[in-house]
Amino acid sequence: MIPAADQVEMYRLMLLIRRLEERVAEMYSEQRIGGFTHLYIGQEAVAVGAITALNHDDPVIDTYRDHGHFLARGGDPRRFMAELFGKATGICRGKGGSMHLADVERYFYGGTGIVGGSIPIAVGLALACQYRGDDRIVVCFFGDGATNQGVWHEALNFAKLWSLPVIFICENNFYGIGTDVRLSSSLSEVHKKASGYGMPGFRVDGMDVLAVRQLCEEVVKTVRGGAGPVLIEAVCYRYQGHSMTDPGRYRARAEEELWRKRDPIPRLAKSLVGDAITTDERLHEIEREIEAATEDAVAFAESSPDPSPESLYEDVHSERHPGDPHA
Amino acid sequence: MIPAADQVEMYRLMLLIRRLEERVAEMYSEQRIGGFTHLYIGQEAVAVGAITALNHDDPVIDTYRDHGHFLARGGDPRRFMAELFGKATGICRGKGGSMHLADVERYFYGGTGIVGGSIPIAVGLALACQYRGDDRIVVCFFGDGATNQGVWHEALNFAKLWSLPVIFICENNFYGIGTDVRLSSSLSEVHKKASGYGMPGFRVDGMDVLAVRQLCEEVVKTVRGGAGPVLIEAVCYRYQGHSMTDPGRYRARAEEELWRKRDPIPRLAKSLVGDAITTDERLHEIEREIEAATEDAVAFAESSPDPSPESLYEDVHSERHPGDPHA
Amino acid sequence: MREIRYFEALNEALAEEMRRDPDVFLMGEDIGLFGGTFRVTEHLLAEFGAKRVRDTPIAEAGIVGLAIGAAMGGLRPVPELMTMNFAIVAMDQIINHAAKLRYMFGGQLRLPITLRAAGGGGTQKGAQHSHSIESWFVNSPGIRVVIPSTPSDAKGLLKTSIRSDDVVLFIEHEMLYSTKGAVPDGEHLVPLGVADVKRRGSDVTIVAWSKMVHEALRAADALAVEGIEAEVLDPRTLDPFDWEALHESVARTRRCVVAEEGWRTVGVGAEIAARLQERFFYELDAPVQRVGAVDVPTPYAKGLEQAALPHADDIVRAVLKITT
Amino acid sequence: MREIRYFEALNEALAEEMRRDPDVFLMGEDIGLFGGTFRVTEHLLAEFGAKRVRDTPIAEAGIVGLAIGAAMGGLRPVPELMTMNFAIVAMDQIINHAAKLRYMFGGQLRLPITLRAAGGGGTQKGAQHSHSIESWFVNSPGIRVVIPSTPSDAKGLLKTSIRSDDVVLFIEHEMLYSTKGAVPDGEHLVPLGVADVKRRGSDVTIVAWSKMVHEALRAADALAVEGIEAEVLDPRTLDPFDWEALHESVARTRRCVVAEEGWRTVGVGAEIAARLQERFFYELDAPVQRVGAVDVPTPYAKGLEQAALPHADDIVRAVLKITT
Ligand SMILES: Cc1ncc(C[n+]2csc(CCOP(=O)(O)OP(=O)(O)O)c2C)c(N)n1
Ligand SMILES: Cc1ncc(C[n+]2csc(CCOP(=O)(O)OP(=O)(O)O)c2C)c(N)n1
Ligand SMILES: [Mg+2]
Ligand SMILES: [Mg+2]
Repeated sequence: MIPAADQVEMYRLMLLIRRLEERVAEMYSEQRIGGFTHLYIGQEAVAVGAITALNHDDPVIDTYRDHGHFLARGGDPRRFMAELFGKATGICRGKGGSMHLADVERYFYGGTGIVGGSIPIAVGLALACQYRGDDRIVVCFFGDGATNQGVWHEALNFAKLWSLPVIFICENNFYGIGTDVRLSSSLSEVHKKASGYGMPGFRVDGMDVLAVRQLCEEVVKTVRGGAGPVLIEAVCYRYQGHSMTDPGRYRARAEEELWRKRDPIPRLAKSLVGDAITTDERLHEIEREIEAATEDAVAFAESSPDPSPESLYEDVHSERHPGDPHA
Repeated sequence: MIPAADQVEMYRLMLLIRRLEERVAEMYSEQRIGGFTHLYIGQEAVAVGAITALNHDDPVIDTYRDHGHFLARGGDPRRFMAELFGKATGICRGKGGSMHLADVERYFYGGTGIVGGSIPIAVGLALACQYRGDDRIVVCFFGDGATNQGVWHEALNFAKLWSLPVIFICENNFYGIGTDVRLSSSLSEVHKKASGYGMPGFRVDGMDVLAVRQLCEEVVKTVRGGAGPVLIEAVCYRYQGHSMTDPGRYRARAEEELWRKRDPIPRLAKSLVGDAITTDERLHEIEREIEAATEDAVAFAESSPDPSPESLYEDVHSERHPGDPHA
Repeated sequence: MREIRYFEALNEALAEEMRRDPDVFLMGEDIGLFGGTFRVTEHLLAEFGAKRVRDTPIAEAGIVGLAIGAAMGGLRPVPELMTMNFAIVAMDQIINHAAKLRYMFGGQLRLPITLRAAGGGGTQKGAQHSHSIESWFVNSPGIRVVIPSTPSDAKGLLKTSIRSDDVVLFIEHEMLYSTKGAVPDGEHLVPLGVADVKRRGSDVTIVAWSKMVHEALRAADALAVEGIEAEVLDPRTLDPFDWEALHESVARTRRCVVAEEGWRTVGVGAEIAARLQERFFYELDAPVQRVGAVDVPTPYAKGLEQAALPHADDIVRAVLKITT
Repeated sequence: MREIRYFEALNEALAEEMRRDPDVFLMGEDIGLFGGTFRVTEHLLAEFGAKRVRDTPIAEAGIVGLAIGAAMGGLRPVPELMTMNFAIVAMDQIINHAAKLRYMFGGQLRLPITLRAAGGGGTQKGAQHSHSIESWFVNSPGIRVVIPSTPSDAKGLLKTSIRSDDVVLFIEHEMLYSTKGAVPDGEHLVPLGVADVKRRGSDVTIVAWSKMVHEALRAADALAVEGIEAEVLDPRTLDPFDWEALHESVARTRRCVVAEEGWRTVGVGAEIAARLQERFFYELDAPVQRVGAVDVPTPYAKGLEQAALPHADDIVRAVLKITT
């Protein structure tokens, strides 16, 4: 049974992600945010259920659809929004943007833009944990589409071969941009792909934050115990287009409606109140706090300075040598 | 039951490969052949069993360990040896060498040097067959080590997804250079990896040419019939080092001895004579014919001219345009 | 002449070549049902069906590998890699297979493959999504590099590329897709290896391709105000490269600026400058100038990104440096 | 000073750095039980165990990706890619991840990774196994490119690279492994970004790296007979590049030839020539000459391969062209 306080916190995190992203969408339309911006709305239960099952120092690594994981990890909404605004106060000094949120102090190793690219890196993080003999484990998020990339295969093989402490979490939202998973994967029930590595694979309802949390707690225990890697398929749905510029014509409205009925946030709210874990009032209070935090984040981002011109040349390397330009 | 004439022909092909490669090894030591040269000795039953189960126009594609498959496909021993000698009369005009034997007239699309690299290409050949609606099927050979490469995964997924007529034949000789398959594959029984694609996987004794032929005939039938791709693991052993420069210290002598007792050539000879399919005399005659053919190939290669200096600039493209150098 | 957009011109080229030759087919991520990330393949699924407009998994090495095999098998594949950034994932199939197989098999094969991808930055997509790495492919023999700047060139060159029996890397530009230009009606083919003078001038030659042609034209307008007449030469294909046209132009102008969107260090501009100093050592009035991206990964923030990428004003500055 | 071979020098560097820092570890294909394809990792498994000398599957993208993650996790990986040919398979992890993550995360990370690989041709390994593609990596910001020509430089630069907190591509050469040279006893470090004059001379500067340094020295010997004193400058690292040393040399000699094993078109030599004509437009007595591989995939046949690759006599010819 998940402690009451944790459940309420999970509600808060999901709502924080939702509200912040709604503002992101507005800001994007107003062209205050640019580039590629991929919303996580609809999938919040996966990030929150999984990440709250971890210790604070368990490394997490991610794709471009990274707002939810960044925030679930406790990332600062102000520095989040400032990054999307491309400001010097952004978590990556304005160099990363929406797709490349990293918060190394919180062991969040970032969003990466190449589909599949972060998966072997996750395994390398797990290797570092095993090498050092600490009992940390790594969680790696990616989409259904990523499981067809070559590096996914290489990474899963390495992880199993060396029995590394890593949990691969595939957020199967049924589409890679506009392509149905059945048109991209010979096994569209992604967890079954684990069999090709002799690895356990599980499927969970990714619209049910408590179910995700429950499964992750169990899996975290076995992985931390040294049982080797696990693949989890969290079945979920993104409510928005693939990125802000996607009209999403490839999905049937009826399908979308069906999944909207399964929205993880009202669903948790209902059980929180129904099971008397908390009250309606507390939930409203949380809503108000989040609204304030959202406004604050936007105000912070707006009033922050642009990156300095010199910062263009910084951060390429950590060391300088003779012969370096811009010396 | 495999026709008697076919069985004798399979014997001839295996022995041809064996004898020619023995000469290749000599020629390599005498520095008449250079570069990387990977002998197939020990594995002959796989190439011969599989390729003789095909129609002459079924495309075949291969790795750098390609002598056996080239010859089993009916490639000319003269042009084979001349290629290894780097002569103008070589099958690739001296540009390919041991690793890159191709014979497009015989639908043999060559040896390639990048582990795993030819596997998606095989799938593309199968796509061409399906696209044209002919009933040809493709066979693709590769090693145990190759199954951990990303493109292997991508290729198998594509093949199954589009139900393409391709047979993936993994020659599991237990080593990738000096690395034991158990140290490289989380599933070292390679045929089990097919489960990750919902594809049938079979294991066969790759030291028994009749067994290989039998299984391949069955699989060829289903694949030609449109049942989609299949993975075959042929368990075998290479008797020599990985390449001509490998002293092979990583293998136990006892293990090598064990496999030498299973040599596919005497094994077939025994059953051919024992089952009265042919006579000892006929086998000796074959042996003599092959010896003559081998000598002839070497003589041809020796007496052939070097490639012309101009040929360096040829074959980069098939068309010339304004602006091309060496015009 | 009618004016259409760059993406429409490409779309026409694909449709016409597919109608002309049943062996031409497309494969790539989201090119079918989705209609193509940049609308280049819009409506083609409806006209040609799923056999010839194939949505693929996200597996770029696989896509290129399949294209190679299909070409071996007699087809004429036109794979799309969505963007040049993902060509990097498929680098081994492109460079070590597509570009080399014909040569290493002694000419036994033809590989009629046109590999399309969108290059370039400028829309805040950050470090992993803003590549202009044509220099790597120009360095590698065995692959043609075609990189059109206008709708007309885009259409004419794509049709020629598809009909070519060789491997062509066809690099489009994300920021050019919506640009408009005159495109001839009917059959329109542009040969490979023939540069196009996009503006005549006598004082300096600006060599530029892809989006940088437009920056160069803007620069030329600004320079004209100062009384400097710049010639803008668009090679249109980088392999083959029309050295003759470049030599002819520089022989007249005796001054040259190369402008590319890729990183300056070891860009294609370096090759052009190196060749020109070899060829025109005594004729040049000034050193060849190179304009390119600052040698840092492309940052996200708009101001930083704009500072990293080259623009018309950088070209103007480079020209002024050698003309005044 | 004692003389040891290039591969032994590298082996010493690895052993010393592994003894010095328990976070240094190796991973790669056949580096452990097999002892390394080129013997560079010989005996290290015995001394350091399988935890620190890790045999891997044949999965280069995975190897580099794991190294990146391990570096994020605080380790100091020294992955081996066996040869540069296979770096092409891992290109996305190298260029789009290793070289960019620090920048795109605003400097939050250090990635102390030294990626070793053997480059070069010359032993008839054919088109897919003979690459000298350092130019691609020099084009890409975010990754150091170290390319030693002697046992001493190999040892000193490898130790410095391993201690560096940045991503280093360390390119060895297949044909140098068995060459011998003096290597100092005890701690021996060579800084990045500092060129080395391998031979003094006043008439022409020959810039060369890796195996081409030896071709250049042979060329210099031949030229000396003709009364031409060539200076041979080995940059040793191509990123950072010691422009100052090059400028100093060329200011004296007023003539320069660049010799590289990579394809000539858009090689690193193009960058050097382009910079020198910018910098020394009025000082140079002759155009900068470039020697490099013929722009074709490397053929197998010995005669053809030798004709494709650059040699001392090509350098001599290039020097004579600008000195007589
Ligand atoms: C290697 C690569 N190929 C293509 C793309 C373009 N792209 C970005 S997201 C995406 C779809 C990914 O789908 P999935 O893995 O299911 O994740 P989701 O977006 O559904 O979260 C594609 C094709 C990319 N970023 N990287
Ligand atoms: C991508 C790539 N990585 C590494 C190599 C070097 N290499 C050549 S053969 C080989 C082993 C391959 O083993 P396996 O696939 O089992 O085939 P086998 O040699 O046993 O037939 C390796 C690592 C290569 N050629 N290509
Ligand atoms: Mg998805
Ligand atoms: Mg093997």
